Amino acid sequence: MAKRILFLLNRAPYGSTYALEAIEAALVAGVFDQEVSVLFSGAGLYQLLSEQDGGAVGGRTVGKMLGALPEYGVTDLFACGPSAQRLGLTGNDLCLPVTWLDYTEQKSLINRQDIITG
Amino acid sequence: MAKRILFLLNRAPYGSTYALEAIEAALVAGVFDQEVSVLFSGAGLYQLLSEQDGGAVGGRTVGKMLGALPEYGVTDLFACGPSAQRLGLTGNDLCLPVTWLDYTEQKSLINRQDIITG
Amino acid sequence: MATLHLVNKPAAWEDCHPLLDAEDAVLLIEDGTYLALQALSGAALYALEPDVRARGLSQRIRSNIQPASFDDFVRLVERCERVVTWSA
Amino acid sequence: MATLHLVNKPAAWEDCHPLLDAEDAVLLIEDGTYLALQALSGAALYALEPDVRARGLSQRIRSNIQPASFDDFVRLVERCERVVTWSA
Amino acid sequence: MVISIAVHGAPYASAGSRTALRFAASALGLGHRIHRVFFHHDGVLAAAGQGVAPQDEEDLHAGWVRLGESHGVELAICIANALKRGMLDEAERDRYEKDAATAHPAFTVVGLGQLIEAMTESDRFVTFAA
Amino acid sequence: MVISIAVHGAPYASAGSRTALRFAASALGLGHRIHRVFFHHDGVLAAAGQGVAPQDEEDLHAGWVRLGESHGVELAICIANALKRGMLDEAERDRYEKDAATAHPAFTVVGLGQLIEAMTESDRFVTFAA
Repeated sequence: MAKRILFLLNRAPYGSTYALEAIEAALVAGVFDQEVSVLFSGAGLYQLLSEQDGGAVGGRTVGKMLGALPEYGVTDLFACGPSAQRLGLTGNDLCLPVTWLDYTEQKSLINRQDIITG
Repeated sequence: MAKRILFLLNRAPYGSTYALEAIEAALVAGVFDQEVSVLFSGAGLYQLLSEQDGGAVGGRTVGKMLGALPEYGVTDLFACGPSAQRLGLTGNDLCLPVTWLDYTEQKSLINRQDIITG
Repeated sequence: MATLHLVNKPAAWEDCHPLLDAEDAVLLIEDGTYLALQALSGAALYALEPDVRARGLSQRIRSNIQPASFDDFVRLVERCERVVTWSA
Repeated sequence: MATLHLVNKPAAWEDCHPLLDAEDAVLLIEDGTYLALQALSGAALYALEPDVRARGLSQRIRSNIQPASFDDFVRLVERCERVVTWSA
Repeated sequence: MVISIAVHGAPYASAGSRTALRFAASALGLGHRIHRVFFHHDGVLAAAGQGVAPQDEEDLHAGWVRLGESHGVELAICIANALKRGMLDEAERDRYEKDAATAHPAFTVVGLGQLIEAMTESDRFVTFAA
Repeated sequence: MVISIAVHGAPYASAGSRTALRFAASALGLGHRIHRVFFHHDGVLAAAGQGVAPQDEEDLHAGWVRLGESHGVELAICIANALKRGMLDEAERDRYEKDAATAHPAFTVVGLGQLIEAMTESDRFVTFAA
């Protein structure tokens, strides 16, 4: 029986490799037959910024890695609307299409999950 | 020629060993013949809370380690007044006497230093 | 209880708080226990007792926050359907 | 210049900002470069260019913030009398 | 209940590794089964077999080893995260021609698939953040 | 100018180790002398000689070793912080009867006094936080 697994990504990329290593885990989750979704929240929204170039700091480009999520079967990509507003970001700033959720919608997303991790 | 060295301690104790390891460095600085001072700021003020018991999480008690600073010749202990106000702390909450500084006084403390580290 | 929220840093409260349901539980752990000095609300509130004691907070925590042992922590995990961890 | 302030996380601005002198310099590095999206003031403002570029901020940083190479970083350290590092 | 645990932080830079260890011990004491402890990110550093704990601080690494050995709990370190941080078992030491295995043998080096498997095979999954 | 540097963060959990390395290289290129790089807290993990960097990520450890060896820069790891994190040179390996030295020989294990000495002997001291 497939489990509903939510990856809650709320760390900025590049300042540490946490974001990158969490995305690797989400990609692997995608190839298992689970119902995987991702919620970008807080500084995690910066993972989605367009025009990233990880090579400038000697590593991979996080935005590009996120682009592989749909190929791995992870198509439910959500982002926290209030976080975006606080950071001054809109969908035009992002390198991937996401579904914006307000707090009520995020609560119901959380309440549908079996597992939530970061 | 003695240098003026300021340890800027702004991390909470116990959540990591950073605070403890920074205090060890300040103690060593005290035995060198330098002009060492310490400024507690932000969450670093929690290092000074009375009634700590590091044994409850398997380690040393940070407040007790700070008590050794004067024995090591580090007697200039300053704390950020606005931080205390923000955290709801007063001198009565602390295990050591400190000199409270407002922002203007902290600026002039910084401007007197040769070295500032954390 | 629906969801157990673990909060391990004060700054994480900002992200956690808007997503609390009334039937949820919050367990403050590690540096998150400093939040027990503040007026919090939104769910049943607990603070991990050894972390509270280490930091000198035992006499200082707000009365609406209940101390929890590690055994209590396990029981909260049993009783809730899922656990979400908030960090800075 | 008096003091060079290194800021490596957005949350550190809150601690750094009240202690800026007009003759100081601030260099935003690492995740601190996200602050370059905001209206900052208080000192001469720089942002480390490779960190800006990695994060996709090159076209987004405010006009009062100057990009700085690592060589510029070294020159700021030369010109200032001391360096203070602000982290979360 | 079947519980699995993720540990994200390094033993000293984060309190999470210790909190996770105490939680796991209590869960076992209350009759639950720990299916797997998955060490992710800097969490893999708990496996460091060469560490020398200070006399007045708890030896966390030893605590994990004891938990693994006395209760048969699987201590799994993420291979990708472990390799770049220099945590190698004997097989990886040989593969990469390094001079030493650094991970204590109580820990097993596994792929990220084992993180997902831990989620699917457990009733609860608890993440201890850095 | 004589510059010393403190590195507080682990290579992967913090960007500071890489920023410090690039800063040091630029300082040398501009004719300054680096008196000492002092690895403190999790910064000591930069010395890990068994690390295997991913192919698509820069090998920071190798970068530090190159800087030390090609420019004679002293790479000093704090003994107290290194021991508990399992970073041992050959002398500490023997003293604590461990099976392997984990710190690359380009790094020297020193006491905290060398941190203070670096401050007193340098014109500038730059801390790279975690």
